[in-house]
Amino acid sequence: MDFNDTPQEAEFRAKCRAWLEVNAELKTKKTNSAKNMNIGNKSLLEAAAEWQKKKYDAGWAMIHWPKEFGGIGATPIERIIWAQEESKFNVPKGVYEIGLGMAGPVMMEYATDEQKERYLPPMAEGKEIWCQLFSEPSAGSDVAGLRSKAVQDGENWIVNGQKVWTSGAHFSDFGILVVRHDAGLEKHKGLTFFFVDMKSPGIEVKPIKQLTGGSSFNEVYFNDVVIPDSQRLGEIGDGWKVAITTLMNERLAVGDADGVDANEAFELAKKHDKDGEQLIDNNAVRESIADWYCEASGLKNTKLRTMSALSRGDTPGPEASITKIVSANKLQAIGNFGMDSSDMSGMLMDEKSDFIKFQMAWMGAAGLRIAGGTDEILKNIIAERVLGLPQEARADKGLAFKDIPSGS
Amino acid sequence: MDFNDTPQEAEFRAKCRAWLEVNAELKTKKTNSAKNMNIGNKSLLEAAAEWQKKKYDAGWAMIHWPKEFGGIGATPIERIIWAQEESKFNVPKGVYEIGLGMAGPVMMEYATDEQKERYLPPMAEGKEIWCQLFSEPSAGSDVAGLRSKAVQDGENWIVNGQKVWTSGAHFSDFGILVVRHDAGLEKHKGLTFFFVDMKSPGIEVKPIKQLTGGSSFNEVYFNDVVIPDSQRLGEIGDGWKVAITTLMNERLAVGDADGVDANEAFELAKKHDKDGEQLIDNNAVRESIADWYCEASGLKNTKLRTMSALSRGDTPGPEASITKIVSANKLQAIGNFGMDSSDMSGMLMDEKSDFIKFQMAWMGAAGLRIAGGTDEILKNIIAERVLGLPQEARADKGLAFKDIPSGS
Amino acid sequence: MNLDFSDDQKLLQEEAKKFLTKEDALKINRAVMDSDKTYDQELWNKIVGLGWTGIRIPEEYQGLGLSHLELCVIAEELGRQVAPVPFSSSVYLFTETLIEFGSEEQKNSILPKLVTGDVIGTLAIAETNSAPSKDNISVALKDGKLSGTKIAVPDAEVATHAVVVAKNGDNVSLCVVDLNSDDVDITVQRNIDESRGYYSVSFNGANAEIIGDEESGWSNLEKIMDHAAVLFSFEQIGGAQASLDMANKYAKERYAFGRPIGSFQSMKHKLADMYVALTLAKSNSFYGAWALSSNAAELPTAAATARVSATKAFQLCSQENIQTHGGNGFTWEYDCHMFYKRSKVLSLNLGSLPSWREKLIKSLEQANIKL
Amino acid sequence: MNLDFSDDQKLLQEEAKKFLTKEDALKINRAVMDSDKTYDQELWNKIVGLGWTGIRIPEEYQGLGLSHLELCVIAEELGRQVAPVPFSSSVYLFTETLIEFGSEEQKNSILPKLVTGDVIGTLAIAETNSAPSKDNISVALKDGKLSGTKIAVPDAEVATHAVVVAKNGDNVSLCVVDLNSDDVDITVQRNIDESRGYYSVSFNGANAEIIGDEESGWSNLEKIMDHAAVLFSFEQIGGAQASLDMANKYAKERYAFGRPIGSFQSMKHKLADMYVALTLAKSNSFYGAWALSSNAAELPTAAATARVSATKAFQLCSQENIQTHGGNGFTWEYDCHMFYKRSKVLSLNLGSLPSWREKLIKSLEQANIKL
Repeated sequence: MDFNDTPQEAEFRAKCRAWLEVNAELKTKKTNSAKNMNIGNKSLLEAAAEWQKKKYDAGWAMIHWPKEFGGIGATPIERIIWAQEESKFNVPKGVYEIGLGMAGPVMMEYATDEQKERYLPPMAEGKEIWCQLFSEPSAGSDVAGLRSKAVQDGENWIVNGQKVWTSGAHFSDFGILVVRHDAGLEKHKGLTFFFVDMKSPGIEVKPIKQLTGGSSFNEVYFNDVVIPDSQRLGEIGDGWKVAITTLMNERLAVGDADGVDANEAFELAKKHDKDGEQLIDNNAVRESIADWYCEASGLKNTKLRTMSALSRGDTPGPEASITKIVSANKLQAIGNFGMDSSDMSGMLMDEKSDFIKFQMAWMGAAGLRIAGGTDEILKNIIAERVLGLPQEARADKGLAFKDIPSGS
Repeated sequence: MDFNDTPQEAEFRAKCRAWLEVNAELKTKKTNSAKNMNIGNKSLLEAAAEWQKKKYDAGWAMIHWPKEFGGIGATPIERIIWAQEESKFNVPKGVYEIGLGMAGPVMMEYATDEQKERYLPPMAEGKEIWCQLFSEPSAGSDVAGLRSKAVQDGENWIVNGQKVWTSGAHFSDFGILVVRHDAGLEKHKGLTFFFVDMKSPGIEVKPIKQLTGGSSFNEVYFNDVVIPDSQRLGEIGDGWKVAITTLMNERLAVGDADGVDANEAFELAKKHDKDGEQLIDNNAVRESIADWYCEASGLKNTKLRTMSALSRGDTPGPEASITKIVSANKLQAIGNFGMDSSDMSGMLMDEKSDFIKFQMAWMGAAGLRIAGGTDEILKNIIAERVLGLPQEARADKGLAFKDIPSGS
Repeated sequence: MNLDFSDDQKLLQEEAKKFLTKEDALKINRAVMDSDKTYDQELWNKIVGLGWTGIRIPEEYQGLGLSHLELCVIAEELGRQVAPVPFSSSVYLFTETLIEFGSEEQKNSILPKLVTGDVIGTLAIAETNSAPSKDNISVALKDGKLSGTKIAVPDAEVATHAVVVAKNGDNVSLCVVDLNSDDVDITVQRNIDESRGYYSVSFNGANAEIIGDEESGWSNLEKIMDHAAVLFSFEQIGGAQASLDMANKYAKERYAFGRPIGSFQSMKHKLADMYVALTLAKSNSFYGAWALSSNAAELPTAAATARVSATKAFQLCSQENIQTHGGNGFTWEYDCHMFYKRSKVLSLNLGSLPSWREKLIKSLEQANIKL
Repeated sequence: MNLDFSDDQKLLQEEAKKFLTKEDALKINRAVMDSDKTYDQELWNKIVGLGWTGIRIPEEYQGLGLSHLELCVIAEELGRQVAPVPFSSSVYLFTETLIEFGSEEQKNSILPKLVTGDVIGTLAIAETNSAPSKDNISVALKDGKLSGTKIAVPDAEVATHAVVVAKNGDNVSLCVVDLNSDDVDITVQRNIDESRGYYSVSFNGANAEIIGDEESGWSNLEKIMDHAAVLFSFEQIGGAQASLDMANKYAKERYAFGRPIGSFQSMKHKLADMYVALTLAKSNSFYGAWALSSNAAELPTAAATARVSATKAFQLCSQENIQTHGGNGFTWEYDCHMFYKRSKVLSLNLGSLPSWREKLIKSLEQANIKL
């Protein structure tokens, strides 16, 4: 066991680091990188585009892609090393991740050679932004229960319906989309996958106002939107097969909950007093922080074990599936702790106080426990795919989609 | 709102009290009433029989029964008042409760007049002890999945099979019994209910050794046991209907977990030090005790609300169903707390120490979370019967019992 | 034995529920959240018109002369519908202080105006982001003049008066201040619940009149906090019940995988856990109501017990109501967030959950109460 | 980057697993529980024969001269099969003390005998039912003679020697004592796990020899506890894994309501929770193993982190394994109770969960480590 890179890994890390040091600014304690997309926050879009282009020009944009699309064919462990190093620098985030992380792999696997040539380089360069259009008002945990319809019309498809929870739809150029082409088939068999120009007539994007008051997501309405059959990815009826890869990517990508963690709770407790006593001298606080620390450390070391497997060239185990369950619930608890720590004034949201990040955590965590797979769905996945427990009998099994009970 | 008895209630309470004071000894702090049945503990059996007879002779044995069987036709609130007063005295427990609480009501409802005359007075008097024979090795949470067979043979039935978790089987004179008379019918429809003489040839009783090392329960084997059809309770095929009343009685009867509670944790914390500090000065301990106290107080006041409803003559709500879930889990947590409190020596079982009751709690709680309905079954009951949530589709619905998947 | 409300009290509760449902208090609350307002004037006027602000005020001061029990059932209904009115500040905190500790003159001059709505009150305690204690009060009363700044004062903008906890020489005293005075500056403070208003209030030599024994300010405050804890706990169980009801309804109506999500065992057990927490809290709140209305010696313990379990129940129920609603639960459009935010504000308004657990244990240490 | 064991270490683990499975250690443990014995002599002899007691002992003392990592994988397998042998006392506690702090002479005279099994050791710390601390040690060492009583000493009956934590004037010192001496009385103490032996050990002027610097006894003990915490954590994750595996198997095989109980969502989520706790604990134990084997400055933090999460994981998994088994889980006949009891004994043997949470926070305060 050791925490050091192999010589090759160390060499690669040094290369990443060298380029980053020239082209970006190291994070400091005071740096607050702009993490969240805000509607119309043009400066973030511009900054992100600029950074993406810089990386692309130097070959760092999508290092695991083949050379012809702008990559360097990097190994999984090299991807991680790059990500680790990049994350130490203050660079814009939140614009390209979904497109590159989800649309990228699908296009790479299902698009024609001409389409790859046309779409992948601008995607990597940051010229064109992509979004993902899966969830619907009646299809959340049960994504395959989606109802948006595509009807074939010669060389085209006419799409009607509504998508929700689409990050970045309002500034995206393209989207990947799964819709139902035949409600007379079984649920998973009647789906087909496309990519679509987000500027197409009939597409309307509306922001969703969240519990927090902010709007990071959108509803996207499709009214007789025309999509050429050439933009179909996979065969007619293969939509679920194409989508499932993307969803697994999403569940991995959501990963760790951003925000306060055991360290921040510890810092607050050392700094803050309550009832005349330093919070850190309160055993109940000490016990909670100890437990959060163990969870955070457990997640970190689980990632290192996954990396170790990648480093050896092995396929990592399913351990990663636990990250979001643990971190989102921990975030909610720590948020609560921070607010309770300032007692009668714990509801006051002062941008300059130590407490605001705990309040944001408490609000955000309520959404994180749902986004990208609810606690309940993720536990089902662990139980069924990792532990091999039997699935429940499906109420929708063998039924045509239109005959599945929907309560409406 | 008030905690006082109505004048009638107060008068009845005084009557109970007066008789008890003459005939029994008030509990003191040091009294440890013999609560658990032990195999061959003759003195408990004798003491219990003596006390039961005393109560019977004075009309206190089964006060809610009609006069003809030894009762006084008491109201529900009078029953509670009697039980409250009796519980303040040091009297033997653990021998008659199941028979009187479960066999009694069934016999009262389903037996013939002659049978009632024959069996109920000796049951109330304590001359004959009754037990309950429902659970089977393959039928625990799913009691109706039981497999013991009864085959009709003229005026008799021949019973074969095995029952488990039968308290007091080894000293009981009679038992109530549900068995399957037709495995070709649906699960709930093929059951029939009997009472049986426990001294019948072919009945064999074996104690079950528990996690604790003790044996409060038995396995009961039936080998060609003959039961006269006249001992059938209810129609052939009505076994489930008869059993379900009894089961609900059991779930109410199990009720509160005996053993250490918030008070005992509080006393230990005030008395004990750890790391040189009084445990009660540790905020983590204070917070835990506060939460346990709130749970215990919540259960107590829930009972008082139920009593208030009874006192008004109303039917109480379903609140009682929560008692066992909350108290068994609390018991396990408090047991753990007590053992952790003595740190490196927390495993030592010294009968004279303050810790032994916490160790017994920790062991016993593991069983209490299962006995009389697991946590999981009880939560289902709350969800379905109290909150009205829909049942799951039953995998065994509409199937003949013999065709239900059983994994074997 | 009767740990329940009387038929008259239940009737009052039923009427309150009907009134608030007819007014659609939840919708009014949403409108307040979407505006710059922190309460709804019209709903408040109607509540005053119904006499609710005078429930506990004796008839000689033009109140209804009823007991705390009537206040409890009203509180539960206000909590159920997240009503955006300064009721808790004015009635549970300010009016209770006046009734308990006001001089005859103070009662005469203020109580009738609380009934008519001409006076709305609040209570100003906190000054820092630590839990208030005898030792960290620095707002000072000297020669009848008050100076210093309070923070997180609820409803200070709509309130005409405040009871202020002040340092008075070596003592901590309670005093009443007219908030409309020129010597008082009130600034809104952003908070997590857009339908509630919290303010910093600066006193620049404002006139203040001591209420109650000037040496017993802190212990009088503690008594008021015990009263308020019971009343708040009813608002909290009302909110918890509403959250559970919402989750229950949604779990029955929302389908996934071809069946109502409420038929999935994890949802059943989630809702059962909510029901258990709520039932314990409700029973403890009933006990608190009894202790409050009968002025029992157990009040400090009963109040803290009600408070701790009601805080836990409302936080759990409102949080898991969001989770039950999935993505919809995280939107502004669904009502779930109103309960989530209100649950936290109600829990902090009187001091945090850890603070009340501590009060509970202290009361047990002092009273030697057994279950 | 390699937070994993080497192929050789994994091979050793595989062999240990095969050996203990072939011996049927779990069945041997049951036999010990059903008897008056507190360990199994034959299994212990075979373990000694395999050289496991000498894994960490340098070759110059006839040991295998391997690292802590080899000990970790053995510990995991012993935990998985609840092996009834004095391995933890003799190897993780006694041998570690000798290796870390023994003089050349002490090493020469004792280490080779630990390899051959002629010496079996243990560690005697506790004297009261409070957590041991520098200040509550009263067993006294004076002029090379030891007097006083230790309690809850594991494996004292089979052990030939003990390291004893003793008051030595103003210092706390560690010393080695021959337990077969006439001046030592050993009395069995009943404990919750019938397959483990705990004893009170009275010293009546027994000869004792100081080990390590006589002024550093307490800090040396703390170092040994950190070592042992990592090794115990591997026993604990082994036991947790076995408990989860049992529950998983039963949930697939046991039918109720016409379907395997493992198809019910509440069972799935219960097992998923166990898996999550175990995975976190396992990863933290790997981290602890790295810190131990590389003698890293982070050891106190890494050891406490491994210990806290492994204790929680084993307690949860063994407890919910019983619950998964329903009534059967509460019987003596099923194996569940062996893991439940062992989980608690392993957690208490080195000091309770609250004590280790406290050690973790203290280490964070001292080291200023960040995640």
